[in-house]
Amino acid sequence: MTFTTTKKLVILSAAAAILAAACSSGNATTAPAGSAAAGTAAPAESAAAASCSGHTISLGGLATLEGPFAVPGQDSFRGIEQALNTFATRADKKGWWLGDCEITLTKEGSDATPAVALEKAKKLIEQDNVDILIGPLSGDEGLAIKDYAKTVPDKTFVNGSSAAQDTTFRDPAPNFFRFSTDGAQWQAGLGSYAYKTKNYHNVVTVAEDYSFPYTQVGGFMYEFCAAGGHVIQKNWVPLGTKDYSSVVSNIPTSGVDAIYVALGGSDAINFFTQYAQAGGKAKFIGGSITVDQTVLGTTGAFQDQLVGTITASPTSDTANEPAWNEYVKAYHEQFPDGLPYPGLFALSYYNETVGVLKGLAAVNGDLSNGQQAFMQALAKVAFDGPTGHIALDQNRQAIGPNYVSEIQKGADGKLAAVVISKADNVNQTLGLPADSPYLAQPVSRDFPSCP
Amino acid sequence: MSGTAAAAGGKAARRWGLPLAGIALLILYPLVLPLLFNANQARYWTLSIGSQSLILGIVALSLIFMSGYGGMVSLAQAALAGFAAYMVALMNLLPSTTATGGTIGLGLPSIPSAVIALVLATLAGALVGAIASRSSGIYFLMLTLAIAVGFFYVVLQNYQFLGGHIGFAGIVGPTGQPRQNPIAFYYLCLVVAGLAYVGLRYLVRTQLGLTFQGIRDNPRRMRALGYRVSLHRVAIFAIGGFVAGLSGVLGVWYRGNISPGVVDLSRTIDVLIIAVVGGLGYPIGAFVGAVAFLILDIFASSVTLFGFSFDERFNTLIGLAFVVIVIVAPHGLTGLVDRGWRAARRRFSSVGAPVAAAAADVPVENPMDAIAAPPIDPIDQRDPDSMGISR
Amino acid sequence: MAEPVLAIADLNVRYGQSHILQGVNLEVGTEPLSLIGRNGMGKTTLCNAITGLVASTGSVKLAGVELVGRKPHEIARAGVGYVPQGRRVFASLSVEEHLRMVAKRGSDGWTIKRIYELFPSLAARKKHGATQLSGGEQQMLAIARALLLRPHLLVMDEPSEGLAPIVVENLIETLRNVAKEGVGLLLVEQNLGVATSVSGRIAIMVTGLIAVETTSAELLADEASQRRFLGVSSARTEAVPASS
Amino acid sequence: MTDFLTVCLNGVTLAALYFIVASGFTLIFGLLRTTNMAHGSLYVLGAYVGVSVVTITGSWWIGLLAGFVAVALIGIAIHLGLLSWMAGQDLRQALVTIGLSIIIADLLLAHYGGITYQIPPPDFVAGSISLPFVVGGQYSAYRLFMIVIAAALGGALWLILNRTRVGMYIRAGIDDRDMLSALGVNVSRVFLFVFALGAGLAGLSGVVGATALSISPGEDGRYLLSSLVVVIVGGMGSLGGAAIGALIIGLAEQIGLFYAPTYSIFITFVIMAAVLAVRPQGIMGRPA
Amino acid sequence: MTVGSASEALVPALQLQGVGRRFGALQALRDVTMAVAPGERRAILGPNGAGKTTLFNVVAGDFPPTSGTIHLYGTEVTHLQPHLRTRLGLTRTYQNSQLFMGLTVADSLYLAGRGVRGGRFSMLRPRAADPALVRGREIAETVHLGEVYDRSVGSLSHGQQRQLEVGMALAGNPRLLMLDEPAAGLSRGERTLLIDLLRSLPRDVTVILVEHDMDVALAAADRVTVMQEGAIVVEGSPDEIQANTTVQDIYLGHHVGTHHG
Repeated sequence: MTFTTTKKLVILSAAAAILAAACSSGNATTAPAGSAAAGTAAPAESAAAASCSGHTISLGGLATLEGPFAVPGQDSFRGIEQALNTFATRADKKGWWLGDCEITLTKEGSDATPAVALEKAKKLIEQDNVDILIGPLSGDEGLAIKDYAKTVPDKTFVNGSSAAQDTTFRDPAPNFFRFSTDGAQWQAGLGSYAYKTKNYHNVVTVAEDYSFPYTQVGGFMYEFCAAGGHVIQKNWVPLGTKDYSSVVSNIPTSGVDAIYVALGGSDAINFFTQYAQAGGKAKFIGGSITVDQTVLGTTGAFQDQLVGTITASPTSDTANEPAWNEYVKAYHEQFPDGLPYPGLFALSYYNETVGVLKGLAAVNGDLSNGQQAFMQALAKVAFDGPTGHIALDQNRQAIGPNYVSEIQKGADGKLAAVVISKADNVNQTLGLPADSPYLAQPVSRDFPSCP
Repeated sequence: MSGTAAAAGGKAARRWGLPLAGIALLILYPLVLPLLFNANQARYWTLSIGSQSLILGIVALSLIFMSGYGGMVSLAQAALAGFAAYMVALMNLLPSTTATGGTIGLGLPSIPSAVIALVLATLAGALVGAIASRSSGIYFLMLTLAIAVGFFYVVLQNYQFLGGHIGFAGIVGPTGQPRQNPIAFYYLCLVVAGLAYVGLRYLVRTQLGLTFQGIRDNPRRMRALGYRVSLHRVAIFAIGGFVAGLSGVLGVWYRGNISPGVVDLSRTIDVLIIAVVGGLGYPIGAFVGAVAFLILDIFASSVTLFGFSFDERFNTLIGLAFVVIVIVAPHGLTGLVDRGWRAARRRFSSVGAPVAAAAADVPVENPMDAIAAPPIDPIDQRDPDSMGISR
Repeated sequence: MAEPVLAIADLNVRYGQSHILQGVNLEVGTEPLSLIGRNGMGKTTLCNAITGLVASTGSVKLAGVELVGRKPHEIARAGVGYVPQGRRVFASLSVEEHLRMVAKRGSDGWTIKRIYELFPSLAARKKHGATQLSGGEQQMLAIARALLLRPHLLVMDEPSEGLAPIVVENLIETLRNVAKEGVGLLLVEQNLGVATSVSGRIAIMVTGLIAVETTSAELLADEASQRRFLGVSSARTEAVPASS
Repeated sequence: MTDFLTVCLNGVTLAALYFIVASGFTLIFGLLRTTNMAHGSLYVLGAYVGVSVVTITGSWWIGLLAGFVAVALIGIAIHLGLLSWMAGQDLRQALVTIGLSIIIADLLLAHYGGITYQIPPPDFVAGSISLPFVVGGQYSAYRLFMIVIAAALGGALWLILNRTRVGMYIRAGIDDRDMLSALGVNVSRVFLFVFALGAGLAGLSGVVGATALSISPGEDGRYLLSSLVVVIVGGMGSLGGAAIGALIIGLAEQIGLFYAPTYSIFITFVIMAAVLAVRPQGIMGRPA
Repeated sequence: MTVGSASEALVPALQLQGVGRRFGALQALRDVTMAVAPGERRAILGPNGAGKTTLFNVVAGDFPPTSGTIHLYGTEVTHLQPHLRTRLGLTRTYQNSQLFMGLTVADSLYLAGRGVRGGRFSMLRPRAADPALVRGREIAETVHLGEVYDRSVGSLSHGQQRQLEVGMALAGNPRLLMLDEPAAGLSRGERTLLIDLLRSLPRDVTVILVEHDMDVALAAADRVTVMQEGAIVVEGSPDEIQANTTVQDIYLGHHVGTHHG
């Protein structure tokens, strides 16, 4: 669409209808990277669903493409495409196929705000008419999409990497599925490890002031508090804060064994830099996106201090398991310009898409009757992903593996996260009984609490 | 609007023909869509394009009203709309306890909620006016921008009463879920937008409206004629707040939820872009700009220009389009059409193509002209006795 | 015969719909010329047109060089010094800075040193901010500033405005001296006394046109013209009965 | 007490950064009456240039210089190509620069991606130095160094404005630009110089800021806003006002972050609204 | 409007007592004391920069005096806001027309009349019988703008704009009308019309007039005040003023020595 067409449309809204056809046909429908890339993956599953009746199955992908999460957002789409390239190709035809049904993917980018995510989701569902929406990326976006999903019962919503607890834990939507674990599950094993092995008894937290960090801090505290630890101070930093110097000043200089930091990307770098510059000496415990490649790869005075930092996450670059290695190899082959390792976001979107393909295969691509059969099949899907076994609970929430890692300096002098332990089949309550006092309220600024 | 059309002579037909055609088009729009699209797409074009343009158009209209008739380019309008949306949520939601212990929600029906929200938005507008109306020009622009951003940070951080980063969900308007009944919601928006437009067009011919224009042109003289200018400026803001509030109420019903993203900096800039692209000098430009903006925003990622795909660089395209419009068409798209229309009319005395309802729109003062305007008294402009003041 | 210092031919200025200057023709030679007229007749606009501060059509030639269409700074560099109405000294600059800012290199013509000799009171207050000066001193500074450009022509807009009589006398003395230096002088005045004291030739402007060119002596003798063109009279006129 | 002193020092060092950013903005506004809404984008641009140059050369100082020069050149292009054609139309200029900022941000995202970059500080201020009165007894040397940079820049700008011929032109141009041109000064060239200087300062501040904090997409809006708030509070077009405004805002942000973190940013805007309600032209501003 | 009552006649329409105004270093007004009787026509003369317009601005309330008091028909208004002075019956014109360039003549005159009549916040369209509208129409005829009643102010000629300037001041039914150089820039014919207009004003309107044009000033004034450098130099009847040599010196600059030529 050129600018002149816009103008015409503005002038005469009757033309809108005609133009609509032009625009809707011009959507960004992405074909796979090509047979060369796809050829390396085994087209294992497509044969199983050979009886699909030849209609088109339309997938919508929603991730963040603006702002600080733009890079993870791009990696998220790689996750979707990798799953399709691996499980939905045919030797005889280009494109993605489930048997005789072609699968198309329409992508939309948000800016990590619920408002825009919702608008883009509406566009995908209503204008682009996708059957299944995969996304979004961040926590509050997910909560908004879950609410929207309730109003569109005949479409299937599959999470992206959004990890707020309440997307599935409280008041779930019947047509919303999450094959990735949530932000609390991502901390499984960390609290016990910090208390029992590292002997951290008094911890201060520093985290951003919104739902995802609440979930992360909560997940850490479920285990840490239960083990007898004390979180003596919580610093909730307003979104958008860049200068952490006064947050640093607020951290007690004695009586603190470690600082739990749940900040992402540039914020983590800013905090670590300023903490180091202020001469701080405490050890760190990291949230799932706190000590990632960006942080470890950034040179700075804080580097030495990061050695010994413990963190937990559903993925580990150095897991060295066969399934993981195969997944990483395929990622590098398909996306030569990708990140050094497929990150948390790529893996989440990958697992979600794999789940969708398994579900579709189970019903032979049948999406009729308001997708009822498909959704029932999808709820029963379980598979072995790159990191381990994934199954859904009664709220359609994943039960899956989780890693605890520690930052160590490698032989080459570079920092890397080394796996300490892996927990399989982590459920959404982290093993706590349903009537546990820690689950009595949604996680928030003040809950849970063990000062 | 007019019964004259029925009894129309040729002249009346010419005067009312275009607006009536435009109105008919707007009314028929959602009814025609199902003939062209499948149900989902028709719904999308009814709601996400149709209703949303009207909703965005109303808030841009409030900005155009304030700049055109009040001489004040206010960037606080998106925030005022958001304020009304939040108020609707607080009135409408069932009482509940937030995680931090605050109690929110009065559980009122949707219409009383909206009425209260509009009253509060009007008051909030007046309050902003009381703060901002002492400054003028570019200072005013920046001050209202800062007020808007300040409001954003309040709602972003307040979990006790305003829902913080997540905001509130589950707000339902009088027509129910827009998705369930898109056409009803579209007409609701159309009626509100029409009333706002006609109301403002009427207002400018009233005593109060004339007063506003007098203040825009020459506040000093208005003071000397016995008007309390500061009070009238507050009144302009109150009306601007009311109109922006209408947009906020419809917006929260449209989305069903409200979150800080609706009042952030980019949304504030969006409203300015809509008003400028549509034409700051034309009330109808608010809606023209909204349609253009939405189309560009939604479809920019599928644009290919000179062989370059804007797939991922759609923001560059939006920025370029905006800069080009500001440079080549300071009166926006409506101004462009208006000028073309007048030129065409001059050339062919008969009525030509049904170019635009815009041509029937009366241009108001465009603040972008103010700069190029000649000094008030062209001859020997300097006032010798007032020299002491400026020195 | 040499080119006149300033030759204006058919000069027009329009602001929107107003036609302010309606074809002005005027010449200034080595003799000073005073331009008088009531408020609102376009005198200041003429000054602005000469100095390039407003757009005009027609011709303004400085010693044969066309000025119309050139930018103000080019016109100033070509040799037009401007002493505007109300002095317009820069509030942020000291006296010394005013002079240093425009002073040219070299010792020919006007230098800061000579200015201080001409206006000793400026020398005494060189560190003062320009707006701390009295009205007369500000006027001197405005003139000094223009002189340092070493202009061929000095355009002065109501220099006597708001000055005490004793200061006005000094001013007149100064202007006569400047004129003797060979600088062309176009003096716009409302004060008939000042105008006639400085220059022998007088042009009268009425609504955007030069209505009359005459000599000082003739104008002083012609009460009717004074009243007609200036709205004032230098002598008692027949009593106009006040309405009652 | 050490808490409070530390927080105040944090505020002052942040103020130093804000002053460096806002000085270019206020300079441009003061003379040209142009509200350069792309100032934040120029900041980010300078930071990225700094990142690239420091990576290649390894020298922070060369990076600083490169940030200044590159962005000053961009500023010249913007002024000659766009803004000088609409001189005096302040609203239109503001709108054009808003459009530019959208484009610049997007192109930078395309080239540098969403990754966070940080510029390592020069060696002599890389660590911390001991200060007895702050929390922990240690304070970041670079943050203190920022105060030195801000003071040096402020001093240099003061000297340019008050001790050079072009400085006299600038001050005179702020007072009465028509009269200045009638004195033979090519005012448009002075304007160009000032715009280039102001843009260059934005670029330079980007390098300084990316060293103290970091640089990533989205920072443009942040620094545009902080510049706006600083100069609105301090008074548009006044260097001293920018210094006072930066101090007030820097202190308010850090004290707020310490004592009332939830509303720290909001407090800044309350201060701004309060100042303007009493003095619409800002603390040091002249009446509009 | 009624003719001033007997008691009102005793009170000056305008009473200035020791009024001074300073702008930084500049003393624009010095100790101005004057009284203008109800119904009087007073002209204020003086060279440029004498403080005439500053005097108007102080009386109208654009800024307060730095010293002294101002009474309007016996009411102290020294620190009263401008719009309240207008509602007390004081209106003025400006040397540089202060008009509403985006409005029509009709709207301008209507607004001018509405300002002192209340209903300023009415959200109704003016009725045809609205007194402010009716009065505006009358005024338009009075100031010879009847033919351009519906034209936009920006399209008027300079002379018409000057007439509108006066018309807008009249529309407020003033008790005290202050005219700042109403004849500036007018052609000869237009000036004659202006003099006629001033003469035709009802005698219960007090008029203060700053004018350079002595014809206009003397034709319209009962008494004349001459100012210089912010102070009153002399006050008297037109005849006295014309005969006064000080005035001639000040006003015409005749004290400056011999003439050329």
